[in-house]
Amino acid sequence: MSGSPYAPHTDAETAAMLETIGVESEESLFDIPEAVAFDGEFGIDARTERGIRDECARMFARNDDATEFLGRGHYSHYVPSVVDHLSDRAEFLTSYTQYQPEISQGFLQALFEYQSMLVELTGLPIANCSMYDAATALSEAATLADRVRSTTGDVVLVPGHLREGKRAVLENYCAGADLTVEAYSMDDGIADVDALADRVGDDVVMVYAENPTLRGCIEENLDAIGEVADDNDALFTLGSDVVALSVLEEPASAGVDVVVGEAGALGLPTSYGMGLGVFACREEHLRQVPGRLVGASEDAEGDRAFTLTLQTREQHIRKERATSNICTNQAWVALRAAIHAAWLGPDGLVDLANDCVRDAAALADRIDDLSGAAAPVHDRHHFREFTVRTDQPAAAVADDLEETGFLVHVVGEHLLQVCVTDHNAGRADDLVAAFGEVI
Amino acid sequence: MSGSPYAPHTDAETAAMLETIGVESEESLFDIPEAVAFDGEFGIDARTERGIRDECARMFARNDDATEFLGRGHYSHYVPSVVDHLSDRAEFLTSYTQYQPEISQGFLQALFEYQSMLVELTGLPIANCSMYDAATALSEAATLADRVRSTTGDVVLVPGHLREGKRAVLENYCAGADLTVEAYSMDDGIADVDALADRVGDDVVMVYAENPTLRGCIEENLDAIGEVADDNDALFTLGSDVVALSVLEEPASAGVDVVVGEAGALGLPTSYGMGLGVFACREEHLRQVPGRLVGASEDAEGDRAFTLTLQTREQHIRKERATSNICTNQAWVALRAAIHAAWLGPDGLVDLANDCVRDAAALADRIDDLSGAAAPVHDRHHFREFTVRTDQPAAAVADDLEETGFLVHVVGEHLLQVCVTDHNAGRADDLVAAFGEVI
Amino acid sequence: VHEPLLSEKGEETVDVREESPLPDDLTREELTLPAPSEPEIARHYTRLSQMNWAIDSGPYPLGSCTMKYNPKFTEDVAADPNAAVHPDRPDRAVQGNLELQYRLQEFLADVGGMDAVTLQPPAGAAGELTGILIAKAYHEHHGNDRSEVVIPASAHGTNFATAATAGYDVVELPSGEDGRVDLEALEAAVGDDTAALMLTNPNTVGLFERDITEIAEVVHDAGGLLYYDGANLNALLGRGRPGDMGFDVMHYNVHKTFATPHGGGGPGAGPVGVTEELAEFLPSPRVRGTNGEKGYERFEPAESIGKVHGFEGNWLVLIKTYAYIARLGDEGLADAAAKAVLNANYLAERIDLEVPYGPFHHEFAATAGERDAADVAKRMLDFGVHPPTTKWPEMVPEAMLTEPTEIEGQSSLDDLAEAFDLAYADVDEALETAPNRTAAARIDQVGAARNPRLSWQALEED
Amino acid sequence: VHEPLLSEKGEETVDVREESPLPDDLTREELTLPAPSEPEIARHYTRLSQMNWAIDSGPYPLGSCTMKYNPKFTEDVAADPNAAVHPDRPDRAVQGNLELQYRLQEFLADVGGMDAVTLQPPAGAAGELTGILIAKAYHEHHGNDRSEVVIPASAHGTNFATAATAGYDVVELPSGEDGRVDLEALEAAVGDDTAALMLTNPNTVGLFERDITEIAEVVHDAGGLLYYDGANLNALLGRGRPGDMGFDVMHYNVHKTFATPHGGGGPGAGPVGVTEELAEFLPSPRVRGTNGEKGYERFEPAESIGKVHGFEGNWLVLIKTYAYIARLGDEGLADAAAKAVLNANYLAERIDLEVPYGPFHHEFAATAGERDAADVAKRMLDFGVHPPTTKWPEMVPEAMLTEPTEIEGQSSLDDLAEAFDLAYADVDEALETAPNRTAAARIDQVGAARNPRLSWQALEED
Repeated sequence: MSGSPYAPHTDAETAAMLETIGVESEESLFDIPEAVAFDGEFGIDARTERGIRDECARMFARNDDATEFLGRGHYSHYVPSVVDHLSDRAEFLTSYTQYQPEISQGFLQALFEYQSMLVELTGLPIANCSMYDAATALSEAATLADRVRSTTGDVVLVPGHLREGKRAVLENYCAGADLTVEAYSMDDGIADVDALADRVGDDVVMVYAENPTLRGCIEENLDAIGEVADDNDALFTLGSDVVALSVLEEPASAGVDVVVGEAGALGLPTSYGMGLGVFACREEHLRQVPGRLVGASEDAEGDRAFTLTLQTREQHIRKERATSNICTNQAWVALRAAIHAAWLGPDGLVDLANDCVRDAAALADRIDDLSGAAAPVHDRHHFREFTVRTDQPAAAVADDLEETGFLVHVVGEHLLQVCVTDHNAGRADDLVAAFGEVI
Repeated sequence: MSGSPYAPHTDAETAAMLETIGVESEESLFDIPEAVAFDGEFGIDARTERGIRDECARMFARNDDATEFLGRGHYSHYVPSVVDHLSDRAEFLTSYTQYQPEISQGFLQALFEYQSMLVELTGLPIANCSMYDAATALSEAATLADRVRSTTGDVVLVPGHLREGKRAVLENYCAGADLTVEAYSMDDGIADVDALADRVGDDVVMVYAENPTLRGCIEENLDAIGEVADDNDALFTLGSDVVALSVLEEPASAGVDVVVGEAGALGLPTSYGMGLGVFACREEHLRQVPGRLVGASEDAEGDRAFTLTLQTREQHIRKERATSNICTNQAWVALRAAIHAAWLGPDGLVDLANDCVRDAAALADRIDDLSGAAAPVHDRHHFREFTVRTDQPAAAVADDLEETGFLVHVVGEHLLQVCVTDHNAGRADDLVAAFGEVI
Repeated sequence: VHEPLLSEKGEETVDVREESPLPDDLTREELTLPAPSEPEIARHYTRLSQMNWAIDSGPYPLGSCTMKYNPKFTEDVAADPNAAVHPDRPDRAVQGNLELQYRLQEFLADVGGMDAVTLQPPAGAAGELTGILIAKAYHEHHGNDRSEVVIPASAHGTNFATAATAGYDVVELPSGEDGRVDLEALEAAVGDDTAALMLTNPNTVGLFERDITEIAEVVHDAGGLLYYDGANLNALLGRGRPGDMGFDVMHYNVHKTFATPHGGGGPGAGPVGVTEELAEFLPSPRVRGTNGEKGYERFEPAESIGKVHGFEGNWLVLIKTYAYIARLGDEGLADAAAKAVLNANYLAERIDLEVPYGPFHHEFAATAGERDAADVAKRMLDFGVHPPTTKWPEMVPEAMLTEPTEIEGQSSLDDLAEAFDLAYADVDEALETAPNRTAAARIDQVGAARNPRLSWQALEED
Repeated sequence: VHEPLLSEKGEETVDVREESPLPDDLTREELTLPAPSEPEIARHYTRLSQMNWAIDSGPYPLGSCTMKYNPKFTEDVAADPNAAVHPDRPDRAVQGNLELQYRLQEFLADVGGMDAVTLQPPAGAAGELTGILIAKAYHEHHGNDRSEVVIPASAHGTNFATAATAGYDVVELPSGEDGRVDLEALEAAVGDDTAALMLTNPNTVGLFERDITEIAEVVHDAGGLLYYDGANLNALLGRGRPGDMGFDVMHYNVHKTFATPHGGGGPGAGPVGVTEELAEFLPSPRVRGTNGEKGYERFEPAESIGKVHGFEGNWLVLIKTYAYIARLGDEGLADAAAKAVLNANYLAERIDLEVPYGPFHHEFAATAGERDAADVAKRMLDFGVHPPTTKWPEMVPEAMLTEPTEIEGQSSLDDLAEAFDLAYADVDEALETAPNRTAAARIDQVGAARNPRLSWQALEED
């Protein structure tokens, strides 16, 4: 096996093709000056298919076999088999962007349906068909704010509890737009609205809030935050996720202008942080939306048909004046999320979300019963996760828990964070027991 | 969730449907007398999809994590991913028998191609599109012999080395046809042709041989066996498998009338004995073939099209005069074998088969070098497997090997059998080392 | 829509002897087969698949075939590499598989009202043969030499073929006027030579044999055994159990009742259940709990008929069976039967075709009357559904045996009814030239049988 | 062929507050969404899939998109449950993932001739942004305030948008007469304000920038950095490395060059490689071997630009990338490039359309001349292939940018050529009304944009 296993050419075929072209060899087709030609080897040994499967299986087996009670922005729930089986169909998986809609109706309709689900979940009339993840979606909201807000301001206000990595991404996008990121303070796990109101002024182009917050608290002041933003002509952007949106206050009714966040909590297994960025907004910002949009139209026979639309916003047409540089996105993940949502149905989604509230409360209660730990630290309603105050140093407690096979976040000197979902709820008893042992 | 998760009926829909029918309840549609109605419970608790996946994963994890050097009729080789991905396409997997060929051209063509591959491998012009496994295929060959041979005989001659389970199946089918099964003796792992010639007479309807034999020996006397059978008007049936057939003497040229055996060595992983029975034969027996046949024809537009054919042989038309009672078969496994064979191509198939010869010889040599063991026991060429004579009791040696994580067959008081394929060849060194330790 | 044969995309010939480590007289000279690249393989089979109807395409109401949705998760369960082991492992090294086998035996015994179960038969017909061989062994064990098996005329062809394979003479029992077994005819048919009566219940037009208690009495009084053909068990789940009705032995079609995929014709599995009295005749090995320790072991029943499959049957199918039953549980199984019966009755009510017998359960045989049922079926293809089984059973003239199963909803059944009615009402010419909207037009099946070309080699010779 | 929307198959409304453990003011009132059964879901998406072209359907020669076959086994490798872990695991609990990340960084560095690699960018455009942010950080670190990025007119739209996103002014460089960079124009364009030149090589019509050494000199002399857009790297594998040509920073499109599936538009991944000099600016974290012990650890580069993705990027895609590169190895990678170039040249030779520039490598821009390239493309759909990219780049009038990749064989290329020629030679009317043989006829894209209806809710309001 000396060539690519996926190039079908026999030697005879190659020779015939070279003859047709009128050259002697494949080499002579390359127009690369000697000085910069590469004639070395990478040193990469070809493996067999089986060899790679074994090799990677051995590698991944080196990850500890631990039960994760981890969240803080990367969440997943049980993904039904039907999601894999349908999204893995080659017509979906091995297709590309729908530049020729006449032979791409299947994926276009699936993305149109995904957009529609997001419209229902957010209450906003426009949803695109994906961003990379929550962090980049938030960043694109900031640049949108910069484009659409008449205010002279350049400040993006974010919650004091904001995942560091998300802020780092936001800052990278903001720098290019000459925006600066500033945090507002929190009040026991949720936004301190008074402090926020004091801070917001002409210099603020966007107010960002999260629901639930990074600490797992359900935000109680959405409407108030919306009013503060609106009063100051700042864009109000909310970060959430598709499961939380199934039961929490509808963003549109709280005055939210843009919803960003994660839809990868549906359709994706835990995947080392890989995500599916949500981007939904009000009608008035339609022509400023980043990313792809699928619209309904008609074909020449008068039948309903779908197509990518408003492409003049995009980089391949508008170049440096595009609403974003995004091209390749997370379309296939959106397909998976849509299948998962369809499988759950509204009943299943609401049940799943209610469990996120109940299981977190129950687990916090039980940890609270242990001496040496208090939970939840914040006197709020929680979604999936909550913080725990430990008498002992949190890092030491986490290390000890890891020894017994459980992983939790360390978020302060005496502060842990615990996330419970359908993946690990069955091990909650064992976690409590382990906590009892180590604190 | 009180009903079937796969029945879509809402309560309102059920009510509307009952009204259309004009009955009050689902119960009233059942016409089962009280006396035999079941109103109890099975006691089976419904699980969630996830619950069953976890439960079964836990169950299967109870199988020892051992390296198998096992063969003796159930063989497998590395199955490339493309086999799973293509055969799992719902249009294949969730379809049924091609009673309506106009909307079943895909599977029909795939089976036609499978038949064609078997024709090439056996050299015989007719191959059906599957039997259950090698044992039932052999049994069907015996009943075919009974139907087509004018001899008054009722004896089916089989090799002295024949897997017990295969013989047990054969005897069950033979009993119904008033045939009796009798073994001929072996000569150092292959057929004793002289003894066979002495035995064959008017009373024999079929002579069965295997290549390779149960002991893994390559049969050296195929032509001679064929002559003996032919001289006595007995059907000559050969058992083999698709990988062996890629390099071993072509059955048709050795005078074989029927080839049976396993095609599951391609396309199927090791699967606890699940198989794919081969059935190929001469043109003259076409109308006596058991099972399904796909033929080429034309549609009304004059285009080539495929269809099930010669169905008058089958049970749904011919009833008790059918050539077999088989209905549901192994069609999907045949599809998998065909994909696997296409992926290997003739080069890959021959390479794989040559490895089966070389690896067995090499491993036997190395075991032979150990004191306390002799291999191969038979002075023959081997395919995949061979026997080992141990000074110590074989069962004790096998037990000790099992302790170290290796499984081999015990086939005699001081006799082990070892099968080496691409699955375990990488562990051959370790097996030899373990052998060295325990003998 | 036409996809070339793999052979037409290019074959390669390998000189086998050049590289072979074997002497020439033990090897073939050469091997000629297609040698497509992996991308070509992917495209070939992807295109072929798109030319094939399946349950995931739409309604597939083949009467007697029980084409249900095959839950995807069962595929994932069966793909567990830990379950992919060799059948010759010693018991202690294969406790996981034995446990699943044991549990599935128990599930099936519960569902059928039977005492003992074997999982070995690899298909329904193999299950039938197993059951009849058990009956035969039972009679022989008790010194009875019985030569006949009685089978209703409306039974599946496999019943007849199975009895013949087992060496029995078949006594065909004509249907009674109501479409069921006629007790008087039965009494006339059974006697000292009767080894067994094979019965499908509900029968092949969906009618429950109301006189089942009397039928059992007649057969048992004559010293015969009562065999239950499990093809229609989906209608009875949670409502009736063969064991409670007097059946002595039965098979289960797991690819029908328990939704394992039909795979274009197989593999399925045909486990067999028997009463305590017959348990000692079951195939070998069976699986039981070990005494004392927590574990499982194989054992050979005392008077075992031996084997009906080289190893343990269609293992991958059995895993899916277990997963399906565990998913549904008591209530799900009972609801599947209820909805299957509801759907059949609703659909029959909605179509213009007459349905001569009733009350039927999970399936019904409509009659195409003056029409040719096969033509009506071909025309139905043009309306985007798979037609029912045609021209069988013969007790209904121009029968269209229809089994929608529980997985169709009301609107899907309405679509199906519309296809029935449109095709049935169409003009003769349209029927005779149908289908017209499918990838292939009507295929010449007579010509295929007259001039059999069963391989690409045969096509090349043409 | 028409499949109803999920919403048209029946929606359900749930009263959220009824069951919620939360106070009413924190919850929404109700949620209305489709509630299909699993069989309905399976059919819906199976049918939708059948209405969609893919690489497994046939040729997909979209220029600049590198639509190769996606090896199936890479999916299985990525599906390993042991790899499905949370990104916040401490290093010691996630050694397997770190090892793969480390090895893939090394593979990519080798292939690109770069010294250090980050895997974090989740797409090609994200890789561009990462690279330009690194350039920016580099200049800032050295106290230089540079405001411009120079980009050839023929470059991908993402280059322009990326530069703007990073806050740079774009200086567009017109193409030279030979379709390549004009050195004089370049010299005129670069200067003290030049942060970087972004270059695609071979460029977007497949031409290698022969003067690359001089180009690098001009840019470096001006104090700028040279950025390599990896979209066309497939043409160079084993023949040339950006690092050897003077590029300072580059991104890799793994879904192009390394055959991870395009997934209907994504996810892809856009790792970035840099020279030693720029390594300290790479995003955080990177992965390295631990000192002493055999293991791996994450670390933050000294002057890191921070992050460009919330976590570790598109992990599942990165696994497939590793598997693909390991499968091909040195010789396979070099052969992929050779066959990709062979195929493009063969196809160009076979078609009737003129190809204005050359010698091209893995792709070429034919011109439809007097024809409308988009119409010719629509007509090609009728001949069963996917057409090339149309009307871009603008340097070729009515361009049809064609990239067959290495996976097509001669007969497949011949089919493609025939489709080109038939469409190109067709009458105007046929072109304007094409396609006619596809599931949907030509779709009104202008109307879609004029009256945007982007959800089923919008359709219902209509």
